[in-house]
Amino acid sequence: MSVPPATHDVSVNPPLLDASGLSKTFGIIEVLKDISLTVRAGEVHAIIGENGAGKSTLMKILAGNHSPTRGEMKIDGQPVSFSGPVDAENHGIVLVHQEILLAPDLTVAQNIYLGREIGKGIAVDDRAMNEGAAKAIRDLGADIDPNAIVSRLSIAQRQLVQIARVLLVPHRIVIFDEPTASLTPHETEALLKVIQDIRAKGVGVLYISHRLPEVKEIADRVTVLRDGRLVASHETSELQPADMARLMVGRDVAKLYPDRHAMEAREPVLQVAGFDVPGYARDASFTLNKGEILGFAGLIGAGRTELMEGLVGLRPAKGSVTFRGRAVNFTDVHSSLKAGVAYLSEDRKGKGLLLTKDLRTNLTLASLGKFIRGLQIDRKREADALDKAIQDFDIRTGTKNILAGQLSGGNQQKLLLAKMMMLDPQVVIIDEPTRGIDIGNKEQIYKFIAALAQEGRSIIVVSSEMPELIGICDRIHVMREGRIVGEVTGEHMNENEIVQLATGVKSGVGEAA
Amino acid sequence: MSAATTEIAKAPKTSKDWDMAAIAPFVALALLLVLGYFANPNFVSVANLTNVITRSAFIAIVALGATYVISSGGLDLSVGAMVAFVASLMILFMNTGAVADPMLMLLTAMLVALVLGAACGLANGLITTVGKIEPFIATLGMMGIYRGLTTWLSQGGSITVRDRELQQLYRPVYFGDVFGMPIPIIVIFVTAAIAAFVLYRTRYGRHVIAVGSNEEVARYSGISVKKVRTIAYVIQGLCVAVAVIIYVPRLGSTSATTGILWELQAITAVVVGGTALRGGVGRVWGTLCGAFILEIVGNIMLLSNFVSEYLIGAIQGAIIIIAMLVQRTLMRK
Amino acid sequence: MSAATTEIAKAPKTSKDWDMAAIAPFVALALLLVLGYFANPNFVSVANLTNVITRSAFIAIVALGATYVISSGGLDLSVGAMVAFVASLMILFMNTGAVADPMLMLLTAMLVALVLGAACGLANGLITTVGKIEPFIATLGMMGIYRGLTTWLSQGGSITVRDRELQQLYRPVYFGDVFGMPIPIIVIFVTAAIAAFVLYRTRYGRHVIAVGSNEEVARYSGISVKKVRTIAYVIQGLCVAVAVIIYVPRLGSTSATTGILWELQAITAVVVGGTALRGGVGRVWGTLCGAFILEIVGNIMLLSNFVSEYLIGAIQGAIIIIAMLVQRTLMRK
Amino acid sequence: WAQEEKKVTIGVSIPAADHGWTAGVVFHAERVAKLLMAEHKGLNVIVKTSADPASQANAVQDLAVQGIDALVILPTDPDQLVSAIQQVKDDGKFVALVDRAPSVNDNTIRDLYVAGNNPALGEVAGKYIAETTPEAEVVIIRGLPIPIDQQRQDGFDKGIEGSKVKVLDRQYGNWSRDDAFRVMQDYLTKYPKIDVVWCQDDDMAVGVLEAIEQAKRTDIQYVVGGAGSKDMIKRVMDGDKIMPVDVLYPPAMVATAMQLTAGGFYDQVPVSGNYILDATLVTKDNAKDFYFPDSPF
Ligand SMILES: Nc1ncnc2c1ncn2[C@@H]1O[C@H](COP(=O)(O)OP(=O)(O)OP(=O)(O)O)[C@@H](O)[C@H]1O
Ligand SMILES: Nc1ncnc2c1ncn2[C@@H]1O[C@H](COP(=O)(O)OP(=O)(O)OP(=O)(O)O)[C@@H](O)[C@H]1O
Ligand SMILES: [Mg+2]
Ligand SMILES: [Mg+2]
Repeated sequence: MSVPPATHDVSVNPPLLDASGLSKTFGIIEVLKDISLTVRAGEVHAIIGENGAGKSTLMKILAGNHSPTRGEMKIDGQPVSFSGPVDAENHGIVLVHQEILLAPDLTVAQNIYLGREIGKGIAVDDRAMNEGAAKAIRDLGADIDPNAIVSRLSIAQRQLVQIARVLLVPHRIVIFDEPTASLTPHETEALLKVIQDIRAKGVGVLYISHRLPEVKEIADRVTVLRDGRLVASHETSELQPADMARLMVGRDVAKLYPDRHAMEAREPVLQVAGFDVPGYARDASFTLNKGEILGFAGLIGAGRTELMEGLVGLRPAKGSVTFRGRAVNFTDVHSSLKAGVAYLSEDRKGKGLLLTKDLRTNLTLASLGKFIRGLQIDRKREADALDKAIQDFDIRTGTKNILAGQLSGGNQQKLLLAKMMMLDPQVVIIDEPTRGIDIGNKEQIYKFIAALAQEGRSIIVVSSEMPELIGICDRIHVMREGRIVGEVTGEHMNENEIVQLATGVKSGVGEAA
Repeated sequence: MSAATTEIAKAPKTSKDWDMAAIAPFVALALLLVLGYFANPNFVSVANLTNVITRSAFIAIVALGATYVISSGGLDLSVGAMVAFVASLMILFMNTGAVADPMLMLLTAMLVALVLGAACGLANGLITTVGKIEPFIATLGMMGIYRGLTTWLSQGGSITVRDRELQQLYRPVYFGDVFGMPIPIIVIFVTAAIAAFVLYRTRYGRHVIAVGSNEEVARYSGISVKKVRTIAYVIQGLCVAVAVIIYVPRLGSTSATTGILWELQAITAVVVGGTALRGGVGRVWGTLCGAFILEIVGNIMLLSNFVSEYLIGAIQGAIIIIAMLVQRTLMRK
Repeated sequence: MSAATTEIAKAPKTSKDWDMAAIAPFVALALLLVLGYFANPNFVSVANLTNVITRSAFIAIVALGATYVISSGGLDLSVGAMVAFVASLMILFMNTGAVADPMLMLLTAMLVALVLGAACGLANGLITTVGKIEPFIATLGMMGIYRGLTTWLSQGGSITVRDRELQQLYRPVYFGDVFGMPIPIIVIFVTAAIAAFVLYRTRYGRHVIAVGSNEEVARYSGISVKKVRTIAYVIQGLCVAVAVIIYVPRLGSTSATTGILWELQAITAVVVGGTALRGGVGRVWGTLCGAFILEIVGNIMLLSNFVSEYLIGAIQGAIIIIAMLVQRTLMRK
Repeated sequence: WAQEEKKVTIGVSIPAADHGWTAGVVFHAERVAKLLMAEHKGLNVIVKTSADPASQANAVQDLAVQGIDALVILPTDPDQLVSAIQQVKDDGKFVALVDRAPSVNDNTIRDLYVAGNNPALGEVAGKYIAETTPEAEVVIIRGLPIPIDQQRQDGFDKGIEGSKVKVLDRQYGNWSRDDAFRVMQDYLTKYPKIDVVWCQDDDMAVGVLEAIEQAKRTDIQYVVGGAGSKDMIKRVMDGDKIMPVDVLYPPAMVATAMQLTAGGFYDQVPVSGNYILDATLVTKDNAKDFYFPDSPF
């Protein structure tokens, strides 16, 4: 990638923030244990760790969202304790949250200036704010209408708005909690440039990401958390991504992508022809074979999500769909699930899991029919199913009696996977399977996907991460502006080919292959 | 989506909190019983307590239905008017004398009430789900319709069971008892037990909670949100019908003013019982407790002679607010 | 060649949707005016329309306040009772004769009403925000309290302005006009203009929408959610006071039944006007439109000869539902 | 002397003060309760108000629990309270029924019946209008859709029977000043000529008069109210053209029933049977007999 590595030595710069002995307990669970950490001016300090390692919790403490159970923080050598996020902001510490925190009914500009509106007399100066917002977004290399209502934006766009909002606050330390999880390479690159710019101004940056090459590229220093403990902290130059992965997971992650057996006969399971999702996708045609993993690549807004949602009956759509030799028309999810086609949403929190309910309720929600004995739900069997799912999918949690929303992101994804697999579907459509997921978990999820294919199920993976598509898929369809513009297979399966198709530089190549 | 992500922050930190929320209404009830004793020792007499619980039957049973509607994320403001409407039609049916045998007539009339209740509930449900109108407004409109139709049926007057014999046969359904236990109390507890079973132990009940806590997640899990909500309204209608079935024998007559404000009382009972108005949580036994609390507050006020009758409404309002404050305080612990 | 360029193309679809939601109530109003003309040509006479708009003043002004409360994510069921309470106290104050000069007395009394309204709003606000009670229940309780106190103040009867001279001086505030424009209509539009300015153009208004849209986000943005909501209730209280100020000169008296069910009418006006009950959207002019629609529906019904007086309530309910359906259909286009 | 020692509890159940007339009822019940208790040392009078039939049924039960010897009840809706009253009666208590009678109104349900005369209230008004302005075009504002309102309407129709009085319209004003104002405004829009308004209640007359005054209409000759509120009686007394008469329906009837009931216990005069108070037509001549400036109504 194009961002140059840091050339100057920042380790001699004065520390802006000095945290020592930070611990945090929720109820009886100790999430952070004795963490000490320094952020220097002009330094990009990456924090990596598995899902649930406590990265976000640590960042929330530094930004005043949580108060630590133990430990202390110093800014410029002066001890501080924050009464809340606004207090931290006044000290110059700002946080880009992992979750999207925007008011859905307000416009982009209104959100960006929320709580610090520009005034003109007693009125607000919307013109000035629109201009400011447009500039802030342009600075991120994006193009979003400042007058657009946030609820109408895609997740990626919201993420950019959120970053723009935070960067407008006067800051000395900026914390990014997985800012790139839902961004495409293009946008990621623009963001990394912005980070280089702000660090050049002497701002300290704390950076969390599961994308280790990105970390290698941008960070001066890498700190690794595991199970709430700080296990290592090194100059980035001393580490390769593979070392980082090892430190995170505590074992070697030599091979991220599982081996795939070559497919024998091509037996079509799902045939889609001339499929339209009005407003999002036009004239989509493709075939999914038994035991195959089919990838869908494309830029954000290419309409992949909508195409899949249309296919399973979540959106109004029309076209011909043949499933296992029979023409089907899924008008609602119930019918597609029953037929054996399951869709896992990219929006885990909003559409995948009931965050305020426990794991058991979530696990069996889509497949309650299997747990009915007589008139009622057999809770014993539900509990057994949960035990089994925790085992099979390696869902890591201190206790089984927590709410789904209290699981870390990766574990939520595994729970969602487990929930849908309870239905024993023949076709599984997974949208962004590893968004925001650590490398260890990724490896496991890829293994599950491969195993599913091995069992003879057919998988569609929609992803914005090209390496993962290339790593696990047999074939990849590329979408652009609502259309399937090409297919890549075999030796054509490389990033260059996909990017060219996705951006329209090249069209139709490999379709015959 | 951002609404959902932030929800977690509000969620209880531990399961202990939930338990407190469940217990709080019962604590409030206990406190009220003590208060009642001091206001007037007659209060704790079996006769009085039986009276009070018996007459809380209407609100309690209607509120059981409201628990379903509310925990599925809906609201029904039409129930009071629906009581008047269904009761009027039931009496009119009895007055037709369509069935000769009184006993059979009574049973048929009850069936008619149940069918009517379910139909009214269905209408409410379809308007909010298929018509996609905010439940508050949709059911407010239906309230106007049911009440207007009742006024029209009664031609501005009241509708009374004409057949004395039938009325005498029917009376025990409200005034009678089984082994000393008044029938309405039995009906309350049987209805509540069924409601609790369906909500807590069946697939449909699980779906109600899922739809109420996050509609999208429910939809993506293959649950038909519209169907689940509509059925919740039908259940509400059936509960209204059950309330009507024990209401009619009590006064033997209805008018356009029957059941006025019962919707607000039912919703209050549900909320005082610990069910959140935003949906996703349903507490059947809490609702019962809430209904008892409401009735007992009125009863204490009547039995004690301290309060000017002009102020009863004010004190009642104050007690509800205090009860909710107590509940919140307990939950924060 | 950025990813964002493809998204822009779809953006316009977005703003159109919103415009329809804003326009829908006005379309409904226009349809109603046409309907009214066919029901009775007198309907469109200036005299009749002036009458109708003038008497919609109370609900319209109360509903403007409700727009704030609702778009900040709250609800206030106590406004009807609050009208009765504030009006009663205002008249009682006028009857004390504390100020000798009638004109000065009148102005002082108006000030008293505004202070009382604000105080009642503050009480509601604090109970829901600091007391953390669901607004539905908290304000239902307050409704009981305000109405109970009014009944007590009036000893069940009515409270009337005793000083004839004062009453005569005050009358024009309801019955008078400026260049042919009735004063209540002027008050409606001035209040609405202020309400629109504050909601759309000031920092506070922005915060109201943010709080209603997502409380958590507002909090992270350094907005005091409690303060914003409490102030919304105070604004509601002030609007109630303004309504009282033009209500009292009309009949010069109040009773415990003054303003009954106004809260439901105000909320209906707000929702018919396009404001969502879940909060985060506020449409000041839509609310006004909603209030006019409600009053006009009643007016048409009285002027036409088709509807039995028994059925008026039913038709009114049906029209509200149909209006909402029309609105939904328009918005989906 | 010995009789004065006798401990007696009288329960009085009346509607809540929801408009002027019921406020008058509450006022008189309270007033006489105090009077009677001062008069008889052993007497305890408990007055309870209720907003609707269901809660009044509850109130009656609650009074029974407190151990009453007699019940004086003015039911919100008699048919709906028959059962509750019957229970008290069946327990052998003395029952005095006031104002509103159920369809079955005999000794099986009550000992004493004191009532105004709802049909007569309508009839007197109707007769007056038929005699004074035989060809009048009348608009009517009704109360709430409950039976007593229906009785008054029927009485009115009987009163104008045979005359050329024409009823243009009847709409509900819910015994509320504000609603009556609204209905009257619309009547004025709808009918270019109205001779007489009958609104059967003095509370509603307040709203009607304001609406007429605002419209500056001169075609309306007069308004007939009802019940006899002090303000309207005063107008009649003062010879106000627009309010020439009022029809009496005194809220004090509850006081009469209470006094009769107490009398039964202490004066040993057997009381039972029907006491129907006339729906007297109040005119300028007799108005001062019915003017009580202290009443809230
Ligand atoms: N409010 C809470 N109550 C209880 N436990 C919590 C709470 N918030 C977080 N946790 C737990 O704390 C642990 C750390 O969570 P955190 O969100 O900090 O992880 P993370 O390192 O950011 O993971 P990810 O990479 O998935 O974002 C997890 O086990 C999580 O379940
Ligand atoms: N609720 C909505 N209303 C209107 N437009 C929407 C809505 N949700 C998403 N969009 C728009 O639809 C387009 C496609 O959405 P989306 O980003 O989900 O596509 P995608 O190809 O699945 O990309 P990715 O999943 O990588 O984000 C985007 O332009 C987005 O802004
Ligand atoms: Mg995290
Ligand atoms: Mg997508």
